[in-house]
Amino acid sequence: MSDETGASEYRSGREGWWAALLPGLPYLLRRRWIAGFGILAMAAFLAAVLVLGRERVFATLAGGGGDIDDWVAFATLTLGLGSLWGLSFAALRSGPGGDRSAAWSQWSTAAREFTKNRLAVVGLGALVVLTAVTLLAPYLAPYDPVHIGDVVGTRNLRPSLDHLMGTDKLGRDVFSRVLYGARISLAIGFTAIAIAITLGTAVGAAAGYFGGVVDAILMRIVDVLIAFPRLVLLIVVVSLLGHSVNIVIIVLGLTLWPSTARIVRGEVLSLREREFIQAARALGFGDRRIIARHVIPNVMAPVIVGATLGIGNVILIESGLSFLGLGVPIDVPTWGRILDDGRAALLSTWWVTTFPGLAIVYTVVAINLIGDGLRDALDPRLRM
Amino acid sequence: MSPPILTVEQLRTYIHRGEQTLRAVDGVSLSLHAGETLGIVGESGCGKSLTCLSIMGLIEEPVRIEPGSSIRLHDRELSELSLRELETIRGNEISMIFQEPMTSLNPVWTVGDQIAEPVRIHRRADAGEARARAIEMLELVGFPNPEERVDSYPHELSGGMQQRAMIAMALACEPAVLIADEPTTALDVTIQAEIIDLLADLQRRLGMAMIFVSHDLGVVSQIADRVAVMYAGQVVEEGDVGDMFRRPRHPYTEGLLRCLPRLDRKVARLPVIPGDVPSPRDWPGGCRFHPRCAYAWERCLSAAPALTGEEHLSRCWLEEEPERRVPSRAGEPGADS
Amino acid sequence: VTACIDAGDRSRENDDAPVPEELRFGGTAVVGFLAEASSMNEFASNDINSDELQSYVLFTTLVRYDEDLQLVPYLAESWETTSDGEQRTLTFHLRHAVKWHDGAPTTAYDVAFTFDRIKALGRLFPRAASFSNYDSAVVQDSFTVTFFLKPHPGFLDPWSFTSPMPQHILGDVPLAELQQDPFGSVSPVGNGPFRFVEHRPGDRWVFEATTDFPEALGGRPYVDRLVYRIIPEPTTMLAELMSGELDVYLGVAPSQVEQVESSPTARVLRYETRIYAFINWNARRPLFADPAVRRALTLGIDRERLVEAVRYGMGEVAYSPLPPYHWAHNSQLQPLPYDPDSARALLDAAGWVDSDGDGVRERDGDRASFELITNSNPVREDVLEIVASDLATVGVEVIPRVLEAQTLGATITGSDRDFDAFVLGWGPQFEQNDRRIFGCATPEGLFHWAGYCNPRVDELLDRVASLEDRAQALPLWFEYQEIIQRDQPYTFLYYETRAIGIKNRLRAVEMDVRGTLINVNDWWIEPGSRRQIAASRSP
Amino acid sequence: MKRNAPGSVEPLVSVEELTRHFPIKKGLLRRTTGYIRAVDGITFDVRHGETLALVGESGCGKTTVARTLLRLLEPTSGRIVFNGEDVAQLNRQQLLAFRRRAQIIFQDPFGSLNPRMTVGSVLEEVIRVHGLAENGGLQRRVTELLSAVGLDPADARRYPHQFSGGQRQRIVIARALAVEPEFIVADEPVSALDVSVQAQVLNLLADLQERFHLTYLFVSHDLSVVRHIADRVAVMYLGKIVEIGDSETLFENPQHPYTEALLSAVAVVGAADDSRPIVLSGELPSPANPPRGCPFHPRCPHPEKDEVCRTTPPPLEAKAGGGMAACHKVVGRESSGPGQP
Amino acid sequence: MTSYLLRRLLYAVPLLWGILTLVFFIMHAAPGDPSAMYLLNPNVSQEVVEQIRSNWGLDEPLAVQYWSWLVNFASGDFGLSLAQQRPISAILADRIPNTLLLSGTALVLIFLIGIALGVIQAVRQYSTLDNVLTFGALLIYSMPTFWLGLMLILIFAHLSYQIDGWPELLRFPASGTTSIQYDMLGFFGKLGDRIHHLILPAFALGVGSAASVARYTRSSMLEVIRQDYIRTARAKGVPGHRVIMKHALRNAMLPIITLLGLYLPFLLSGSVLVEYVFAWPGMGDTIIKAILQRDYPLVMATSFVFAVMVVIGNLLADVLYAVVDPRIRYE
Ligand SMILES: Nc1ncnc2c1ncn2[C@@H]1O[C@H](COP(=O)(O)OP(=O)(O)OP(=O)(O)O)[C@@H](O)[C@H]1O
Ligand SMILES: Nc1ncnc2c1ncn2[C@@H]1O[C@H](COP(=O)(O)OP(=O)(O)OP(=O)(O)O)[C@@H](O)[C@H]1O
Ligand SMILES: [Mg+2]
Ligand SMILES: [Mg+2]
Repeated sequence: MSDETGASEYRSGREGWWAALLPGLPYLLRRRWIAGFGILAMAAFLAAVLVLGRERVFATLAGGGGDIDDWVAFATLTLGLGSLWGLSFAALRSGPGGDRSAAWSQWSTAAREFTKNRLAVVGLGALVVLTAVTLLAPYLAPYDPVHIGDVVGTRNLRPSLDHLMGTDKLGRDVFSRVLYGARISLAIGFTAIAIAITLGTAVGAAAGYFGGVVDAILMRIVDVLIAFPRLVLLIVVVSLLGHSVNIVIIVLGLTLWPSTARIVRGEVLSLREREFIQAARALGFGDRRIIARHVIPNVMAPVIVGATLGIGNVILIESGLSFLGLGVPIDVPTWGRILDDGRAALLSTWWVTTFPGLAIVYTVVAINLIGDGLRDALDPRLRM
Repeated sequence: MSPPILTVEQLRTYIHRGEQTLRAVDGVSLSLHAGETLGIVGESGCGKSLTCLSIMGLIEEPVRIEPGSSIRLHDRELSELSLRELETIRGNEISMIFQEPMTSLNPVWTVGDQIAEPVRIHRRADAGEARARAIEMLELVGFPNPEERVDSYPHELSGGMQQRAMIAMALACEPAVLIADEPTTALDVTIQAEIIDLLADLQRRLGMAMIFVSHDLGVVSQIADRVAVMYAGQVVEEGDVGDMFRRPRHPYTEGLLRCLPRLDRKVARLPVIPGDVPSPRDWPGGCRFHPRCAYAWERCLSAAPALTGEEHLSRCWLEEEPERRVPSRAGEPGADS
Repeated sequence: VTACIDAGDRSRENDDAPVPEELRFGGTAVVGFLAEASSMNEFASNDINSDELQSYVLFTTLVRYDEDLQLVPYLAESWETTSDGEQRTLTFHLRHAVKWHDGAPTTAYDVAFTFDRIKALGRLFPRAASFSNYDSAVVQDSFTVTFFLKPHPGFLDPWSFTSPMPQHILGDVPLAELQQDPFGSVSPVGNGPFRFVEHRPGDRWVFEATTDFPEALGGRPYVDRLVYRIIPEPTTMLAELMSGELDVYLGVAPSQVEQVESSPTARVLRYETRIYAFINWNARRPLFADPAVRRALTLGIDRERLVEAVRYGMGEVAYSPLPPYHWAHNSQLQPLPYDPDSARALLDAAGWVDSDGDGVRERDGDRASFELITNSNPVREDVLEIVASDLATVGVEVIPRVLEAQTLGATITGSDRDFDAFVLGWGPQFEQNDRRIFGCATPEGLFHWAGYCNPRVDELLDRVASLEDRAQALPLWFEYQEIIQRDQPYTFLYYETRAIGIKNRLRAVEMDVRGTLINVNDWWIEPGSRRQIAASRSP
Repeated sequence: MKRNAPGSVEPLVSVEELTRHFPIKKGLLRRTTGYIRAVDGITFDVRHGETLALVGESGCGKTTVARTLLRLLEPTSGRIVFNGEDVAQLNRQQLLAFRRRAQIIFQDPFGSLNPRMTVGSVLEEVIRVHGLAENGGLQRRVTELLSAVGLDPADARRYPHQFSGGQRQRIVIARALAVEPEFIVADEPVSALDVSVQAQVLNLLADLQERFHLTYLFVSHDLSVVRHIADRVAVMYLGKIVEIGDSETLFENPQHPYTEALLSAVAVVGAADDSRPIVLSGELPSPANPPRGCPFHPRCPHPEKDEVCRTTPPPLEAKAGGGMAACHKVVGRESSGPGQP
Repeated sequence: MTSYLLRRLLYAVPLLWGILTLVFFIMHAAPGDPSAMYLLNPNVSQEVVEQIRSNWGLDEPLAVQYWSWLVNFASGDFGLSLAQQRPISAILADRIPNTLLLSGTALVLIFLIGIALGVIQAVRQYSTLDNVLTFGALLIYSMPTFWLGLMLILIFAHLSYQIDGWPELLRFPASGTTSIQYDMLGFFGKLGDRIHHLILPAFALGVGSAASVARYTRSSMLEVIRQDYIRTARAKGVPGHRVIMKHALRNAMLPIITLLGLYLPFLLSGSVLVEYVFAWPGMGDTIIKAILQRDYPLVMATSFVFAVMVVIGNLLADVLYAVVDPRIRYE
């Protein structure tokens, strides 16, 4: 299982420590082009943010902002640059693809498989960029995303250099809003899916493993929930509990788990007959141990793939909810919200609706590319 | 002896996976004469199936037949034919049956349709003729009431019957060569006996040549006229069946024969071939069998022997230095690990 | 496939050369609205769209308001009243020539039938309150009907929106099934300028001109067909207007107005409505109990800018519960100005000070922070955001929250009144009854959201409720408005002006505070640009 | 290393009239309309220290017997007595103790190991769950086990997919040994292995038996393997035992026509050319619908097959040739005479 | 098979009951009740609201309301829409055909286009065409349906009329099922008119799913191509295209058919937004309005229709499965 053989010529650290000063250079010297250029580009991007946004960075340091958002951004910036350099130094020290411990081999095989899929790597890159941009929003956003100024003079401006994506009907900069919106939209996507897969995996594993009555009851619940009009639930819960990001997350999480449960159950059913599970039972292991240690780790691959694809789905659903007026609070700029703001005037101020829509498409595409890549990388049939 | 129908020379079929090249079949030469059955034996992963598939031209990226290989059917060089031309030969002049009858039959078509298909393609028969031929073939392979069974789906048949249907399909166009890749491995012993019986019988009646692949030396010894033993992508020994099993020349064949538990006598402890079957990822250097060979000496580590001999060939330095046929390791044969 | 011809449509300069009357007949006018008109059954419908179609298209009302908001005869040729102090009679003389569309004449029996059913339905009739002072009806002859009622101001008003229903069709329907009769949606028969052709629920109502509609009531409409289409999405609606599928787009969103105006083939018509938008402060809450604080909040909101921002100027800053069209509207009052400094001063004086420097005032441990709610409606959502941003500058924190309409309704009318403040629009009837909102007699009343109570206001409102003489009532109304101005139970935001988009080929469209279809009889389409197929049907 | 099974001693496992049916559900209400009689009333003993082999064709119920013995499947009826205890009656605690004494090895060395756990952690987990070693002793025990099955202790850090089939089967054996059992059910442990490796594993099993005084129930369909390893052999057909006896006797002198056919069908290298296998006609009947009478009668090549075979199921009884068989046509031990078919 | 179908239908009864019961209680847990639609109407007085409440039985204990609903529902009486004052059966009769027309068209498009593209991609795996199609499908799949709908309107129903040289064929109406002059058209005119109105919404509704069907088909096809029986077919000398069309496609269809069952209800709910955007008078609009107006009986009925669609969808998938796969024979 040697690593890319082409790199082995550079095995010993021929180049000096200085090579790591330029982040990514050690990788480039080892002909690991994607990693090298990726790191280089990220570093360049962060450096540019540092230089262009220096005033706000100083403000953060001076404690003027004091906002947690600012600190998150600052941490992202420093940790980001730090880790990129760290990676480069590490690469320098270890030589190319230094032998990883055996415990890693599972994941590194998957990782290698994943990096072979170019589109998936592009998707991952796109998501990394998006995440970085999201976290750095306070330094990148040229305007305050929620502040309403002198509306009349500043509203509905076409995209221009001042306002890359124009302004909306209340004169807010769409670009800044889209940047900040990414945070909420992504947070909703990730958290809702986290809830859904936790619940879905637990239920699916229990149903599949225990079978019989447990299975029958749990699966009937799943059937009901899948055939249940989600809209009814959303409207009722949002009305009962009010619009808030947390509510939307919880409701989405709670409505999305049944499909995960079904997938997991199916996997567990076939897993249950696998001989290592039988062996675990013969060895007297308790059910909880078998489920936790032997069943669930082995169904994670499809769950992870499903979860990845699900994140995109959640982002889409959230935007649909906002469209129906059931989304997050109005003062929270999510993509769905921003998009909805421009809806009535779509034919004239097309930019307000179009750009957040494109942001959604960008993100969902990236996530799906990753999901497809993961599917291939984690599929044991494709591995020897 | 008349010229062989099928000649394989220096067949090398490699698998290109990223930067790796797996030399799964690495210089196999075989020849098959009319009416003859050539047995190929070898353990899992030694390249038996790939050899067969290469002959059929059924390999696909990332598996490739390397230049310099030659597969000749009568006088035609198969490895140079276009896909279109190959298609007219497959199932027509040369047919193949596979190990798993269950997965090798298309589950959504009736066996009749599947048997009739090569007839329709190669003989341009109409539906009625093809069906009649299918029934005829089913009868030939020993189906009870073939008129009815022609309309069954594969899952409605037992494993033995499925394999019979596969055979019927392969023989529908009366090919000159039949390649049977472990046709009985997935079957029970009693059924296996039936199928072998059937194949031997059909071969006699139809006069075709057959390559019979198996990892079971017993089975091969029953049906084959000549046997080629494969190890690590190469033929290591080839010869007449009786001769080979009575007097194996290659240490691998010898080891194989000795380590089989026997029905007719009981030994306290089985002699073993130490170590594991190597993987094509990294064949051992020198003689590929040397790490497991009881006789191996320096020469075996450094240089690869060639397949030598007249009627009975062997790929071993012992052919040149027969005096070394003395176990070199203490306690051999019989050591465990 | 598109049948409309926009080519010859050369906007308004043609107005100088009027098209001769006889050429105005023909064509199909398509009106688009965002919501469905639920029913043509007077007894069942309660939405404004159904009302308008009933009053101006399919049926005829006894009386109508004219441009000056004076009641004028319509189906009733004339009326007279008598009064003996306790009891009043009202006698209508109906026109003779008005026929139901199935040929039967419209008679006094129909009027009495309608009235009887309304009374019989009692509280099941959505507008039961309008007839609460009416006692009974007696048919004098086929075309004369007399009502007995208690004297009250605006006693004729109910007849301006209640159209008689055909007795010969609905007479046999049991009361319990009256509201669900297929008449409402499937087979209405009217007596108005248009007859019913088709209803595809959720999609369209189709009417065609009544050719023998009496001249006295306006005569045959110019257009042959009137189609009322339902298109819930504003963008879709606008696209349909621009492409010519629609002739009228009712309820153009403020942000769309400019685009319609800039179109060479369409124009915008703005008209005043009865609706005002306001913020209701829940005076039961400590923050809003003090009128000075409410005043400060009003002063802290830049309502001029608000109107400009959310309504693109379509509206006027409001200050009184009686909109400007109302005869008793007190135009001597001035809206409170935008004056954040005074607002801050008032808040300071009321004890609300920002002592911990977080930008939000507090008093006795309460923060000057509240939830401002509204229903999901793009314009009102904007209002929330602007109010929040304005009040932030005077040290009051506003948490905007949007509820779905029914939830909002349930929240603000619920007995525990669990809310801080909300933004809503309210469209009072011509006969205004503000006791429901500001009177303290019924604090648990449905509309008594504000929790406002002022004995003087009660007194004033009670008096005007029984005074028939406007001259006597006027000073009382004025005083009422002054008190409201001072106490600010609501912060009035604006009187709403609405816009409709009209294709230039459709002429003579008028709308005002009375509604959108008031002169639908007179609409006509330029002869050259009618939808082709319909054109062949002109007389 | 042939030991004569001490017949007098109390058997380690004794199985009485064991039956396991799988319901077939059909119809509108998913009523159970029939049963697959996977195991249909079988009785046998496994004696201390012996290897009893269970042979038979695919689907005859071997695996079901194996799993039921270890209570991985509940028996439909019948009794399994292990060391005097009824296995079906064990409570949780006793079951855990039972599992320390009886273990199972499966056929597929790929499927028997959790692909996500290193070999070391597989073994550690077993030892920990059963509290068989303290923290310090844990590593030592793992090393011991690995060397016992002929693996390098350094392999503990590797994952199953990094091993060959034979090595994996060794790991599986080590895992079973970890609880120090006295009884091991081996369900076709070598069927998936290459012949050259099969011999290694068979030798290993034999060595371990000697070293740890193990008792084996060895399931296989390969008669040569069975011949090599078993002290006694039970032949199953359609959920029933049709013949059971000492390995030697059974192979030299099979009593039941099915055993005979089975033996003749084995392809042996260098067998005489005239030793044609007895080709059975007809197909293996389904265990859902076994034939009436003798389950083997539709395929039976016995020349004297008659009405009795078709109607009356033959009992498993001692036969003159030694061992016990279920056949009407083979003469029983009491009625003397050679009685060879 | 019949018995199987019957059993499935029997099984559906408790499922539907479960769903509806859940809907019932969840709906009643929501703030407001049907009378709430009068709460913000200045024309309506308090007394009216109270009267209506008692008239509609809303002041009774929940259990009583539930029981009476259940009894009526079980006897096939959907009741009356409170908001529209019309029999619910009539409302459904108006709306369901429109929705079925839209969803059905979308479904057909989804499967025709999706499968065709998927097969092409699988056959040309890793070619430029495959990559372009894969990426394009992903792009479309990643668009929010309603956003796509709005964009389609912006381009094909708005800009198309503003731009002079735009081909007439690519101008579409933005809303509705038929034109104003529909009644006056001849048969083909009517047909054309309907198709013309159907194109944009069906496209908006279906194209995303078509993209995902294409993805599934592609991977299913690639999986099937690896199977032994495909090798068998090629060993018989079956030409390449015939291997794909005859041997691979039908097997590859099996997982796709399960999607069919999943898409039916999905389309139904997906159509909520699309119907709204394109003013398509179908179930979607009715469901939303009913929920928003707390029109309990109508919510129950629409949920019922929805759940029945799920059941039918699954059943349809199972039946088709059996049709395509002879191994599956339901008892
Ligand atoms: N399509 C393929 N892609 C990658 N590797 C392959 C492919 N086909 C065969 N191999 C590898 O090539 C080697 C030889 O395979 P082959 O199938 O010829 O072995 P075999 O002798 O037939 O073994 P068996 O007895 O298991 O059938 C094996 O290691 C196998 O894993
Ligand atoms: N869980 C189950 N449900 C239903 N039927 C089963 C189940 N397990 C086994 N069977 C059936 O019981 C019969 C006996 O199966 P078993 O696995 O015991 O056979 P076997 O002798 O081990 O076969 P093999 O040699 O193929 O492993 C078979 O017909 C099988 O189909
Ligand atoms: Mg093979
Ligand atoms: Mg088994």
